[in-house]
Amino acid sequence: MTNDELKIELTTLFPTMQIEEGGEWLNGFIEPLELLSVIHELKNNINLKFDYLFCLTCVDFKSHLTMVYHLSSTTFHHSVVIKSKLDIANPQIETLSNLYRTAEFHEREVYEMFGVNFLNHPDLRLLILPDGWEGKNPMRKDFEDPINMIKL
Amino acid sequence: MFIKNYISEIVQAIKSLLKGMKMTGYYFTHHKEIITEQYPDNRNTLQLAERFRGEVIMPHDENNEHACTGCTACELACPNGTIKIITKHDITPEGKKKKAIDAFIYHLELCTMCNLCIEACPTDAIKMSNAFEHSVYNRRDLTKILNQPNSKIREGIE
Amino acid sequence: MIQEIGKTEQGDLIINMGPQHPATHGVLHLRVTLNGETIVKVEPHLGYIHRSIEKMCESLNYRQFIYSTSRMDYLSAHINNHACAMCVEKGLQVEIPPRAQYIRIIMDELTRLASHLLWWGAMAMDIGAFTPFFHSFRERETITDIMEETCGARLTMNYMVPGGVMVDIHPNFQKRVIDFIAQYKSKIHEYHELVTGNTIFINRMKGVGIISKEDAISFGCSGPVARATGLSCDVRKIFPYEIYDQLEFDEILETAGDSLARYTVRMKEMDQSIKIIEQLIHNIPEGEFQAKTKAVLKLPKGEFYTRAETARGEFGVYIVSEGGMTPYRIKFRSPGFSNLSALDHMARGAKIGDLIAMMGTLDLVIPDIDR
Amino acid sequence: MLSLENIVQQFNQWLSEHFSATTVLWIQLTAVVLFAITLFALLGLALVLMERKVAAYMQIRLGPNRVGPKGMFQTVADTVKLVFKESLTPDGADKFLFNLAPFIVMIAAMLVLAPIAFAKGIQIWDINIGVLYITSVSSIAVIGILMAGWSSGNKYSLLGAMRSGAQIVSYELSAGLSIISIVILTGSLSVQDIINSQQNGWWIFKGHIPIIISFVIFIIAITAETNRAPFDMAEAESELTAGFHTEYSGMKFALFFLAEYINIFIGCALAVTLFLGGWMPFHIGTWAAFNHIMDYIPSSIWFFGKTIVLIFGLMWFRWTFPRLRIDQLLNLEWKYLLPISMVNLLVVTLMAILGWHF
Repeated sequence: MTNDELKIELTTLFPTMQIEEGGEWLNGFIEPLELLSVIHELKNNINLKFDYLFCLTCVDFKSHLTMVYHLSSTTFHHSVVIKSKLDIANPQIETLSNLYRTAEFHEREVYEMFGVNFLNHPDLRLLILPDGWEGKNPMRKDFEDPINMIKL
Repeated sequence: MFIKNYISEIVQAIKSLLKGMKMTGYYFTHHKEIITEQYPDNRNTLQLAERFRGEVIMPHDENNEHACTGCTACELACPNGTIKIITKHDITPEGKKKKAIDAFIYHLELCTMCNLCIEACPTDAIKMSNAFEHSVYNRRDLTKILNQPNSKIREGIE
Repeated sequence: MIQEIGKTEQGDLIINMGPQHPATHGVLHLRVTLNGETIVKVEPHLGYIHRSIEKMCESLNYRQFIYSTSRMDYLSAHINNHACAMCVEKGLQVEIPPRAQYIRIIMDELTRLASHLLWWGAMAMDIGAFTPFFHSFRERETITDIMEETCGARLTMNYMVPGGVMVDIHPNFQKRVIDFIAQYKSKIHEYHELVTGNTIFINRMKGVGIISKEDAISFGCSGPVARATGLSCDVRKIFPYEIYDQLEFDEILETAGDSLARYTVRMKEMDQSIKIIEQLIHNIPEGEFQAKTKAVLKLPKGEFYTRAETARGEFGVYIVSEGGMTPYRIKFRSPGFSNLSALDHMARGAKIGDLIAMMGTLDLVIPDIDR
Repeated sequence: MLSLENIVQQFNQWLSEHFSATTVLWIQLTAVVLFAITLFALLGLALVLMERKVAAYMQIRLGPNRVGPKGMFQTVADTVKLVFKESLTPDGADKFLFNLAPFIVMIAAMLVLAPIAFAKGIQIWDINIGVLYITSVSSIAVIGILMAGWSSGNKYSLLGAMRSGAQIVSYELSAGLSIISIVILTGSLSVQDIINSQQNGWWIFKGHIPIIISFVIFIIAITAETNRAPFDMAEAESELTAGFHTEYSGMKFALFFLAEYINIFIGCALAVTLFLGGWMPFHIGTWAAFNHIMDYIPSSIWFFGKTIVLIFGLMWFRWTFPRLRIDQLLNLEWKYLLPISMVNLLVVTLMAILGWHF
């Protein structure tokens, strides 16, 4: 499906979704609370079949965090980007690990790097950071580590 | 039927094992195929690729002159802060002030041989050398000053 | 977590495989729960060589950050650099000269070959055969020599730059690649004699670490791991980049989804890489090897994503640009990370020896997982 | 002719002429102990070097070539290094058993040397149940391995030891059955008798196909019993780091290492004794001249030569094949080797009763 057809399909399915064009793929902005229902529909809709979550990440825009989900379909080979803005003070969002099992690892990475709390995640522990890590989340823009700075 | 399968299975298995043994046996008897390079012994005959990136050097000609203008393009291009250029102001015979390098400091211990500084250099003052035996006993020895003492910039390079 | 070694409540034995273990190829740490020799659970613990390359890249400009991606999946260094360069080019909207495209693809395929050759040796070593390692390194050495001659480095080349390649190919390049193809063709049958046909090997691999197509999709597997399940996911075919759409090669698909299928896919992929190189090496077009770009690259505000097929699977680069000289946020989607997440699912109920075979055929490169 | 047999006899004669019977016994015992230890050390050094060279050539590399001419003294240098290395005992280990284990493995290997005939008339102890003695004493080694694995307090060691136990116990069966097929044909358990019965031809030639089958099974079984690849389950360095000797270092590790090679030597020596005529020279039927030339080669060279050839075979296996999985290893024994050797034993028995062999 081309981007234009996708846009029509998405606007009919999700009237609340704000769709942004311009890039290679469509960007759909949704509220964090809608995430699970939207993605569930995207995955199971017979015309869309977005069954392959190939990238899950988070971007820190200082005022807010944005969760970015890159979805593609292994049958139709079309892709879409779903984004959701999170509150920076208390970021939390529903987990996708029930729909895509790869999300389990990626969400653990985002959890420790950005401090996003994934609700109903089966095993939300530190994955990369050492056990007993205290302090800020390293990938946030305000993270500073004066101790391990390399000096010349 | 069962017995036949059982036996043919064993025969096939043994055949496949013998095939592998034939190959290792071939290499055991054919010592010409040995590819070991006896490194420290063959140092004199060692052929390194001419483009091999070992470390950054600054070639000087016979008049102890180099081509570095001190423009710091390499310093900006380096992703690791490997290069540090300290400039001074020379006074030319005509009495004009001219910028020149005082010290071209190169931290080999930080260098990843990415070649970006060489690409950035507008005057081809630095290049990569083939030297690869960099081990020293003291880490400080890896910090090098590339311009030779009392060296000057070559005439005509701006 | 690491402290509570010993036994579980059910009396199962917990062993820590790694971070220093011969079969984990680096510093992967697997916390394996065992019932006798049978695996109950595998929990990967990562981060032993996490360098936070994504964070580092936020302070490097668009020319500089590419070198650091060689240090992620160091066996596919060219392809990682290629993906990054393509992503920057997408942002700059630069046309790359055809000569650069040809060189890039030849280099990519040589890298893939080198990576698969190393995998072949290391996988054989994991399951107890030592000799294949040295035999595969003989061929890999030829490739690294070719790389050294043209790129100046053997492993972390930093050869792809935005706009093309850093330097033109060495005059000997074509001849040496053609020689290598001949060498490869004369030696590959030995690989099959030594390992592929071996009955012990087949028994070790067949039916081990099965993953279904549905699970492969769900786990986000890519590369040979996914293609072994029958999932068509070769980025070179589905989302062709550079001139891959003009080339003739097959996407190798197997259906069994076990370790043997993954092995077969990789072995056949090597032949396909040779086929691709053969199509290109004789007719590299003359011309520029690098498009003209500005000295300081600035990407327009926006988001750019490119994917490339590395030896391990789909590698993605996601750049968020705010219009400055450096990326605002960069994310590398590494194939190993997703493939590793399927390990627990594959390994349950298998033996310790099987776990080693699975890790061998997943072809994990730890810096790629840890980034 | 100056042969080892004459030297030993003359030495014995000289001893009994000059000393009392008790002193002679003591001197003989000392000589035997010295002989055993020297043989041990020499074999260990030579076999380790041989293994490394064989491996190197199969892997298209040179192998050790720095210490001494062509790297001949590499193993000597390694031994010196191992002797001076600190022997660590882990805190969590059962210290007594941990330190005892290498010696048990070593002593078991040493004891087995006793009934082996190294050359014509050179045998430390001509016991009349020699073959039975070898099989029974060599299985003591598994106790040492289990001890090492258990007392290390390391889970990898424990797994390795348990694997080793299961493996050696299983493969003992088919090794035993292969030995019995020869015992049936010769009617004796004595090593001397078995070798003498091959005066007119080695069993592998005289015994038709059934004996060839038992020979192959026996070789597979000794590969498994000595824990060598493709059956190196107990060590399996890519799975269990180093198996039962993970925690050992220095000379204690060297003892395990040495014992492994001595066990290989003993296994191959036994195979040579049973199937390849021990120290008997190679004879072809009625070719008198050829046979006469063969007789000129000293019997000790015949024995060691044949053993080295078999050892080379084991090394060839090791550097060619991948490792089996533990359940496949036991399947191979219980589903293939054991049934085959049982049927084979029946055939051999029939053959012996009907006198079909030469």
